[in-house]
Amino acid sequence: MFRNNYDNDSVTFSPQGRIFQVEYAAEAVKQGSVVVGIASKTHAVLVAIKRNAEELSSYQKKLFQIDEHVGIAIAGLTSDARVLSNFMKQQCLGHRLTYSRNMPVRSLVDMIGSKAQINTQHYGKRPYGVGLLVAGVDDSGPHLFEFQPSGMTEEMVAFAIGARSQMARTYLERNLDKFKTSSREELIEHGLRALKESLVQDRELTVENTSIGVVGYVKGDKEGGEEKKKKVEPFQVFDGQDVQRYLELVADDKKDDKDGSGPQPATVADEGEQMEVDAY
Amino acid sequence: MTSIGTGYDLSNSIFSPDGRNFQVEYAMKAVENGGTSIGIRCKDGVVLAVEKIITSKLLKPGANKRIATVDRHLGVVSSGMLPDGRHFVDRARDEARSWRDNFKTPITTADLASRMGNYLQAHTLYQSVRPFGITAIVGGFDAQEESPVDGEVGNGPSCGAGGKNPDKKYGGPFLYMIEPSGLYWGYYGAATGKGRQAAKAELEKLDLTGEGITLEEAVKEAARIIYVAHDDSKDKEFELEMSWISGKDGPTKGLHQEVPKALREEAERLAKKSLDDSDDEEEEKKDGDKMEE
Amino acid sequence: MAMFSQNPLLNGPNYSFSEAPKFNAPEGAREHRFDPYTDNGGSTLAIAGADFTIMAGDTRLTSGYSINSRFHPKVFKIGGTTSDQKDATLVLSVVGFAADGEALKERLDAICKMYRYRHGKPMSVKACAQRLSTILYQKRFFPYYAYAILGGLDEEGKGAVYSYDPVGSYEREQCRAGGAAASLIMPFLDNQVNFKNQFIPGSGEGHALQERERRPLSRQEVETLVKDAFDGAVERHIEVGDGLQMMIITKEGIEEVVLPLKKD
Amino acid sequence: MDHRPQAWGRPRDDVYGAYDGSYLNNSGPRTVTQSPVVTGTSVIAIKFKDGIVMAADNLASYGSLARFTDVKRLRTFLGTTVIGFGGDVSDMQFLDRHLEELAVDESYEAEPTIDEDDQEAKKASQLNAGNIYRYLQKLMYQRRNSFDPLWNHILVAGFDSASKPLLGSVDLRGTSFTSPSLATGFGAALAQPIMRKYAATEEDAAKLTREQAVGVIKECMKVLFYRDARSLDRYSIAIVTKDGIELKEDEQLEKQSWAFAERIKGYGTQTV
Repeated sequence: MFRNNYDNDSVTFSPQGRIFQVEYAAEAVKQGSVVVGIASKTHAVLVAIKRNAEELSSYQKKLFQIDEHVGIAIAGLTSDARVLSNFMKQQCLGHRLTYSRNMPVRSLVDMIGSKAQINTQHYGKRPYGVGLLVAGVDDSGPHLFEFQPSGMTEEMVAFAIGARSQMARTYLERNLDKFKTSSREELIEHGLRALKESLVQDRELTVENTSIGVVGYVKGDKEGGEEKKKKVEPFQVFDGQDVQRYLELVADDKKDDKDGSGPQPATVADEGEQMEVDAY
Repeated sequence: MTSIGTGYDLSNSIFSPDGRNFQVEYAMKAVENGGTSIGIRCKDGVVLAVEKIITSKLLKPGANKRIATVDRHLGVVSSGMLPDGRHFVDRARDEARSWRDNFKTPITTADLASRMGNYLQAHTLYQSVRPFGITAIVGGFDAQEESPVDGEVGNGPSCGAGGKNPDKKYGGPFLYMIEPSGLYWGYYGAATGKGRQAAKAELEKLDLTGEGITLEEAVKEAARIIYVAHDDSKDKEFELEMSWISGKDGPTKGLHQEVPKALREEAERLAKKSLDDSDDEEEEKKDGDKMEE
Repeated sequence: MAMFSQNPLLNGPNYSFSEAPKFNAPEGAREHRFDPYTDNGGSTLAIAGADFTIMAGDTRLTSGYSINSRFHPKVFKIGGTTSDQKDATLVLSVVGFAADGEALKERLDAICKMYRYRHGKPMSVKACAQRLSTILYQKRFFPYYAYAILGGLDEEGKGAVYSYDPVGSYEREQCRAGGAAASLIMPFLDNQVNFKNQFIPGSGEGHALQERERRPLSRQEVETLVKDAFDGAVERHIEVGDGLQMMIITKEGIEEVVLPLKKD
Repeated sequence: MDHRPQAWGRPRDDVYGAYDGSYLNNSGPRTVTQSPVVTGTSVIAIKFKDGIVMAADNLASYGSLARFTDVKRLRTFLGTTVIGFGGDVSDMQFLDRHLEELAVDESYEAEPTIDEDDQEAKKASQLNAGNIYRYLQKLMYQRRNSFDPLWNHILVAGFDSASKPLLGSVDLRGTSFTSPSLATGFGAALAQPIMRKYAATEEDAAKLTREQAVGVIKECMKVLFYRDARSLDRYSIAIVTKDGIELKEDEQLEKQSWAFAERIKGYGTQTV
């Protein structure tokens, strides 16, 4: 087989100007189970499929709170995600302590972007093997960002990463126009529907394997009279029985899928159940 | 390619027998795959523009800026690997800040270009790093008037930092382009990325060195050039992002700012119109005077 | 040699600057040392009840004879999930040097928040009390000049008050007053909360006198005691006044009340 | 006499003593500011219904010497916040430089937000007076913790995250507090009682008109000029409202009356 000489480290360009190690790291993201994020004018939600290593084992954690106004969803190497998440937590805490405000989500994401980029330019380092969806609110509103191992960070209206996430993205693209004005519940519903698209056949969303994270603004608190400031609904993760009522929203099966999700995708190459991926 | 298989292209800072550093050349390949960026230096300011290929419909429109502010009067745009571009900007901001710390005055465009040229060059010297996969265009407007140093105290001569010749003109618009090798030149019109050939051809048609064009004209030209350089057969849709810098008495008051929405839309409208017109012409002529690639 | 000098005083015995008294000679010491501390006055008070705790403090901030601010709270909710402290279960009061007090509050709050994040439950008063002592003692040689009182409900739901000195010595108490008017309020509390020097009338003479039976006070009684204590302190201490801030901790949550005090 | 060329033009050791180079000595403990050198006196400020008025005179004193008479002690931040400095002038310049850096950082984030032309949202995402007040408190407290204080007493005026007027004070020890009216230095004793007559509480301050507030501040500046020996009759005044900042840096105290001076007895050459 042709031996690729240019893929041994992240400091070597291929003749085409590519860096294979970074591209391989991006593959690790696709090994993780799918996560979906959507942002509206008032909220940002993350939904995720949790895997369990075997029937009787517990389910992996996919959503993490960073600070009261930010949460992340991960796909890829959990341990790399933990490093990033701890870093983000520190940054948010420091920012709140010095400025007494929510750290702007974009600055936060830029920081991990820069951190990840360094790993792609120095010998002896490797790129992070994890992709993130970062959802948060700050003084300028709700935001959703995607973070890639290359250090690329982009603000999205909605996005999905992880195994078979293309199907979810297709769903999101089809419903793109609706998100901006969606309510909190509608946003979660869209998220779950997108998630459903990515499921392998015969798999269902259950209270065991579904996680939902929400952050946003609460409708005007009238306590302070002419209180103009929007109040933040802190990032919160719902698991287990707490997701039941949301699952019921999308339990209506295919028949009610009025947008016509098109032909059900055939089973695609499996989700690559590697132990180290998305597992503790 | 001749370089492949020779073994001289497998790591940075290695010369081939004919004196080339292949890794730097490969880095330039990464640049050539990126969206087109251009910069125009006109008589009263600088315009930067970039073609942002929309890689996904799910991207939030207008949210992901590619032109960055480095100091109040300095802007940077780059083509190539986006994360490397961010690194470049971070470093440039550090340089601008430390210059302010040391000299109590904003860094000039030339000095920033020099510092950043050195930084990129340093990344071609060692096997432990790789060159930057970007070519960056740095635009700035160096202040022409004296600025107070440190909120001057006292009734001393109001001559600012001093050391300036009253007859000489200082400051003005400047434009530089820095390549992965660390090489940089000053430009009147600079272009890099995918559509650089077409963009360069268009830039050369403008009168930038003589009488010069106005900032507003430059904005419109920049938009048109990005539209011309865009290859709709290969690429999907794109978003145009533009920024400008004028002097103290110009529209941006010496600051690097995004081109206002209204002006950008007007420039885009004119760009599209001129494209349509030239398409019509081409159909008439039939023989088509295509840009040599 | 001194003939070159224009100064007539220098004629005669030569006056050499090298022998001149040095600026930093002991007797000429004029070094202006920075004092990192100041006392911002004010008073705090905490009383534990059977199933509640009341923490209180005045809201005046002074330096010397000046009133800096008439509303500067000294009593803080601690360790809620979010910065608005909506679900907090603990209350900290600090008095002394205000900047240190605030720094201490923020340290403890951050620690409680991390604890909640890691363990998924709020810190108990007992654990938090121990932790606060450690924080204070860690700065034993550059102390937080703040008298802290921590209040909450213990594992059995009883009111708990922990009081501290600036370097971390602490104990759990039924009640405690801190700050400028502590010496005015404390004896009053001894008498009114712990019924010190209260005897059953006619129970005897001298040693035969029987102490009045101690019983837990109701929330109403305690609130009245707090108000009376501060009204008294305001009357007799110039650094106390302007507003009375009270936090009432019950199993339902924390209730905050601000009442006016004399502003003179 | 020492005829060596290196001694030319130097004060003679035998007359003036050997040169004391001890200040160049860099062994021994590092020394930091132990006292302020060139100083500015009071800064005063009062809230009114749509904002805050702040003022400080233009004098920087070197001890009792009126050293610099056109020093601007009110500085603006991002066109939304006014910061007034009392105390050491070089530390003020340090802080001003520091805030300038912070403002440049803010100019990086020119990102539009939810709607591309939602300027309100962009403004909201920039550092406001509340954030700056907090930031300065942290900075001053950190410096006092390292026994290297910035010898200033600072007033911050602007709007907080809830868009309410904010007036805060931070001193060299990091003590910070807010109040409807504030004054540093002598102002705390001379101006604060006058200001409190008009704005004892937040409610009172919310009833003051802009003209009334400016009037009170001018009155206070006059009293300070009468009674504070380290003050000047040229001053700067800033008015912060939601619409921005109006900063005038070369005002002259008007309608001074020194008639009262004649009634002061027991000083100088006066004999009766």
